[in-house]
Amino acid sequence: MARTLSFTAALNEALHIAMEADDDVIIIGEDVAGGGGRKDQGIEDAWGGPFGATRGLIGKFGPERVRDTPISEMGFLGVAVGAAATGLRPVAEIMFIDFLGVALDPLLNQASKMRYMFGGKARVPLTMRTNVGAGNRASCQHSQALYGMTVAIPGLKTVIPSTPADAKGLLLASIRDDNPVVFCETKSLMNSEGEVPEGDYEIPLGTASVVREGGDVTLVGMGRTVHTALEAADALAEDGLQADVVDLRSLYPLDEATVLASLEKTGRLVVVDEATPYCGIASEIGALCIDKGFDFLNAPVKKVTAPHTPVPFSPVLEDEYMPSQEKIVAAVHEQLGWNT
Amino acid sequence: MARTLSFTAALNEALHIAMEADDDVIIIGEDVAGGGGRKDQGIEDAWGGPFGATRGLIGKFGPERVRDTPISEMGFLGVAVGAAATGLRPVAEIMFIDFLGVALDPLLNQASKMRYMFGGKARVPLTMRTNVGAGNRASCQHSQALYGMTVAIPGLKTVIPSTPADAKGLLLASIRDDNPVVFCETKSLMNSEGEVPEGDYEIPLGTASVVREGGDVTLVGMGRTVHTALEAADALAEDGLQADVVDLRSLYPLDEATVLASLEKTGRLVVVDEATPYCGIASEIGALCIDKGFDFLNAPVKKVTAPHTPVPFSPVLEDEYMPSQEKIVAAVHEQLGWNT
Amino acid sequence: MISREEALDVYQQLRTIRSFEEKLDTMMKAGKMAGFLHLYVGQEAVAVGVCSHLNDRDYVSSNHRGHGHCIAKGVDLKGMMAELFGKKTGICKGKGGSMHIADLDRGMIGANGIVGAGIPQAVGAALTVSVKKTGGVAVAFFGDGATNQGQFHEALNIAATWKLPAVFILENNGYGEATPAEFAAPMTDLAVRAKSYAMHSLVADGMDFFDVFEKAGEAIDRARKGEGPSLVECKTYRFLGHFVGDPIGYRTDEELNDWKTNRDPLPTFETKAIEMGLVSADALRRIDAEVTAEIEAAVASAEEAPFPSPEDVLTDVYVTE
Amino acid sequence: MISREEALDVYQQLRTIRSFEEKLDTMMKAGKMAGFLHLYVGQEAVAVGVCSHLNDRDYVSSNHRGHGHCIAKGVDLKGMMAELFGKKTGICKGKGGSMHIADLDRGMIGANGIVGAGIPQAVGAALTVSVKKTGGVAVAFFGDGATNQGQFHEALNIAATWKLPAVFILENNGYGEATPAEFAAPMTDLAVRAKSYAMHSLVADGMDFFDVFEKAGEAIDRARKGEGPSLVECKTYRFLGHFVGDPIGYRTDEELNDWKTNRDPLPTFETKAIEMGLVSADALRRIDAEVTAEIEAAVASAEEAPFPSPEDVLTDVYVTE
Ligand SMILES: Cc1ncc(C[n+]2csc(CCOP(=O)(O)OP(=O)(O)O)c2C)c(N)n1
Ligand SMILES: Cc1ncc(C[n+]2csc(CCOP(=O)(O)OP(=O)(O)O)c2C)c(N)n1
Ligand SMILES: [Mg+2]
Ligand SMILES: [Mg+2]
Repeated sequence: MARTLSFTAALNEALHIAMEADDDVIIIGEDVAGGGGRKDQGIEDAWGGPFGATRGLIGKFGPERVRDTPISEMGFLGVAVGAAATGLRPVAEIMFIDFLGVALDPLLNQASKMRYMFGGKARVPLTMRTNVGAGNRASCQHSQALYGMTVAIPGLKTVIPSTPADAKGLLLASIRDDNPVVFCETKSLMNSEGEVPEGDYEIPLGTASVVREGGDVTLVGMGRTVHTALEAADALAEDGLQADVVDLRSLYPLDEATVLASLEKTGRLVVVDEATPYCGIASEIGALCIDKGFDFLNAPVKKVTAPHTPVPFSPVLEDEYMPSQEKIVAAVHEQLGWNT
Repeated sequence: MARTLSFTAALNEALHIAMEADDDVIIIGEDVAGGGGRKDQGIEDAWGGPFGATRGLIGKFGPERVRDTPISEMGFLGVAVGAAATGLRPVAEIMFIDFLGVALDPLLNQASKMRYMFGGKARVPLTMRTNVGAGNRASCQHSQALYGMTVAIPGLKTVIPSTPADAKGLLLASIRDDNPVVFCETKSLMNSEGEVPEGDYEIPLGTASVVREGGDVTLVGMGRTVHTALEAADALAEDGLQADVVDLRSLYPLDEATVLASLEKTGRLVVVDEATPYCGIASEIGALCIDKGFDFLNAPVKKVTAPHTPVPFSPVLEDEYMPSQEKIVAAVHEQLGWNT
Repeated sequence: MISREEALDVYQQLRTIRSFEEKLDTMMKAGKMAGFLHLYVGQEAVAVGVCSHLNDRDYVSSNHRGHGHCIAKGVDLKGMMAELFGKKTGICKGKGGSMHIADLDRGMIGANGIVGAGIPQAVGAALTVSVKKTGGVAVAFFGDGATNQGQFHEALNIAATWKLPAVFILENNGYGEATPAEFAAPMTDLAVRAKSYAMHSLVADGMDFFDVFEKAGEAIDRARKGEGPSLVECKTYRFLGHFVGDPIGYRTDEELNDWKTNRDPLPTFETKAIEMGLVSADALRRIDAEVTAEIEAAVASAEEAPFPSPEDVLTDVYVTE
Repeated sequence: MISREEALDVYQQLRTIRSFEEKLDTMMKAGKMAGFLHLYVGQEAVAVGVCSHLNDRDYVSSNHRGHGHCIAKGVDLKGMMAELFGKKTGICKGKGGSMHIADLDRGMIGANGIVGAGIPQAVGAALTVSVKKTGGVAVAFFGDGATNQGQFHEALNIAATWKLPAVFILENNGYGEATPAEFAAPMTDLAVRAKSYAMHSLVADGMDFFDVFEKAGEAIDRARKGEGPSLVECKTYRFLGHFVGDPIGYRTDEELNDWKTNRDPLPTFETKAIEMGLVSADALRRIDAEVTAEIEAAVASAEEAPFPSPEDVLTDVYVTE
């Protein structure tokens, strides 16, 4: 049975299921309980995480397994790596992906490399939950979409759901994966709702999903931009153009086959990403198309991304900053030579 | 007059010139002097930097301007950012780019964003010198080529010279640039020698250089891989194929015009990078070609990069890990359909 | 001690910060503003007590809760208000917003959205004034939560090792977001952390302007004289939520009310300053009125000001000339 | 105190580390090996003094100077030697090299090329043993230089706040690469840094096995009993360069010779242990010979072992089953 749940509620449900099923799963991060140690004062989890995704866990699983941390991202992520390598299955929360600035090493030089540098003998089943993206007037240090950085690091997997149902299934799969996984939750989607199946299910990492079918152009999105792409597909349909919309879901491993199959069908591809343009997923998809999809291409691959600038604060600027339906439509028109 | 100098000596010369010309230039980093405070014991700069590039500076410019730091990368890079924003022109050394794991925030969230987030009113003339690349049996935490990460960050510039002469001219230009610049020095080139002009000169950031001319295929390299590409060009010449070899020199700003002009001429492009394959410069060049160079392309753009793995220690493995002349030649053959 | 004139000035600043923040709280809750606002209400005595010792050649770095530091360091109120409205006339052209207010001409080198990141930057400013021998000092403001960041540790160590003219103002308000300080460190008295760097430290009652003024004065004096950095822990409390919209719930009403009723820095200052014969209640009420008017004017001018144009998103990334 | 049998074991380990490292030094200088080698000669009493208290359910994290910690924690010598030769039979299949030796089955969770990075990992291991209630403890080894890293600070604070069974062994050898400790921090006695975390601390003579054994024993005991973490500063010295190939030059010969002549941990142990009637010189000489033979055998077997195949570069990145 599916119910309508918000993204946050779907994540919360996945965490409950994962902790119930496996005693080794623990949660650590800033304010994951929040005032969680003041049970004597009747305060259990005042916040339950900055977005509420960890609410109720401390009450059910206790303070041994749900730990508020000091504001020490590098430290507690390093702790999570050490715990993962020695038998726990930690879910660590880096509140905003921007904070990788103070927490990169445990991912870059530790979790990702342990298995390899120790000759295949380590397992680091760490999941790092983190919030990404712009659109909430949170300005440039709380709005980045830095998953390109984690995709670049061999040894990590990176996931970004676009719906509550996928969020639940992908989070369960991530927690149970024996590799370190960066799990990205999109800020502007946290309150959005969708049908979510009950019970325990996993969506395998590395599988994209075609969320709309159409033969004229492929729109590739991830997280929020799946929705922008769907809006653009509606607009394009009014022009008589049918778009395939591919939701990557997993950025590494990347489901190249699904992307290429769609490209083979349509001959045109626009990739939409709310990250900045250089050395990110959009460029990666472009490079994939030109390498393995060369024979399918009828038009240049277009990137619709944020500009190469920090995220501005002013609503007027931030709205302009985000990839929009209009920009996607314009890119498709450009591919078709409609506006030259 | 040009003389033959090593990479290290050319860098050293640039630092001497920059410090002499401008009192605001200061040097900070681990062991940039090394025992530099023991003048009383006759010890002035025992190391002069891990590779010797800062030798002689403390003797000439004093300990006020040449500062050994504690092993506190995030801290001293943050100090350098603060100093740059308030009127100094610091050259900070992060010994190996891998250490961005513990030093990213001052670049990611501070230096790069200050000008923008303060409404165009800040200048952050910071140069971060750092060592990149594999080939020296230094294993996976001292061998990465992470410049893709800094290219992705709006507000930064990223530079990587392939010859001692370029190293000197690019370093002088970087230090004098009013923006934060990540200056990458390739480990495996530090002892290589080349002609270096005397005196003070700058090579503007954002200009690639065509280091070999040929009409059949474009090989794009940077740092060490320029040399690998040149070797491959020699090998290709034996097959009767003439390669254009483009040395990017500056990764951001990227000299798109030079790359596209070469592609227009040759119709085929192979990009060679010693970094890992995803979300790096190689993919960026691919995405550039497919977007703005679509009409020029006669063949898929091929990436010759390191594999998506950490850098292995064993010499046998590390040699296999590195992009080689043979792999470049094979990629060109593949483009020509010679091996299908 | 301070003069009568200075006392009026101090009160004017305390009141400006308080009213500015309360106005923001109201407007935000009424849906008139967007963004992430961390208000300083309750902690005013710290910013004012410290900045009273500073002038334009001195630097201040701040954190996410930065409005008070900016106002006390003399950043233009209208420019700040317009910034918070995302207007083109904002002090940062609307590009930064609350967590990124800076005014380098005034020595305010930036609020900061990354906990702890402003601390090494203040040390960098101290390095600049030291190398350039300007006679200035640099002050970093940060919270109890920030003392658990690596950057706090690294920056204090560097400042102490290099004996730079830096002063570290630790505003211990007992919480980092929803987490009480005692769950983030094994003790709540944090001044002891200076010992790790053989650094001078002091503890001040952060609700009492006079105590902050004295302790910060000592620290700043030492720094100016070349005697090296100090850590000043100011015990304080924030009266509002962590950010506007915080459901709170992690602290009791009794705790809050105790601080508000008995230790509010404004009445505390007023009582003491009147007792000391420095000010009259009437003069303070006149200031109250002036401040209210000034803030209303700032709001009006911010509301009327134009938004940036969409194309402005692309400018100010690099120095291009 | 230790038994006679244990004393022989201790000496065997001290000697093994010493001879292993000296052999590497010779081979490296003769061009027989590649890589970056940071040797432990001079510091042996620390690793052995600490690890004598540990068993297989306990964890150790190490740093770039890790061979001694690995040997003392029982990692297979042949596997280590083969690793350093980059052979397929290496403990990490030749993929890690000197700075990445690990043996999770033995509780050695890794040498580490990033200064300070092993410290939170040991805290993570302490969290595991605490959540799983195995009765184990976790020990982090690191240098004086590492105490200036943010990760040191953050990790100690977390361990202390959560009262985890962790022990922090600070090997203060007076230098971080070429930079003397007193230019990297404003003081050279670093145990005081525990105070920032209300943490128990001890200082040991790192050249004296018996003193390290006693102090580390106290710290490990406390951890095992659930009394929380400790910081143990061991004053020590490295007899060789920072890495093989270091031109040194940053310290005087007198300084070096003083440590070597008067405080070498091997003769120090020998003298004391003989005085205490625990061992005879003869027995130790027999051990010397055995160790030499064992190391020669490890070298021979490493030299004969095959290199990995080039294709192996692609394996072991992800867990795939
Ligand atoms: C590196 C980093 N981690 C976490 C956050 C989220 N955050 C913002 S303010 C805050 C609490 C800061 O506490 P404290 O330093 O005591 O300052 P206060 O808010 O109490 O004034 C946190 C965790 C952040 N902005 N940056
Ligand atoms: C984060 C980081 N910074 C710098 C280095 C380079 N480095 C390797 S060892 C070392 C000195 C470490 O000093 P200490 O912790 O005292 O250990 P010791 O070498 O004296 O045993 C440095 C700076 C590194 N490996 N990692
Ligand atoms: Mg606080
Ligand atoms: Mg040391």
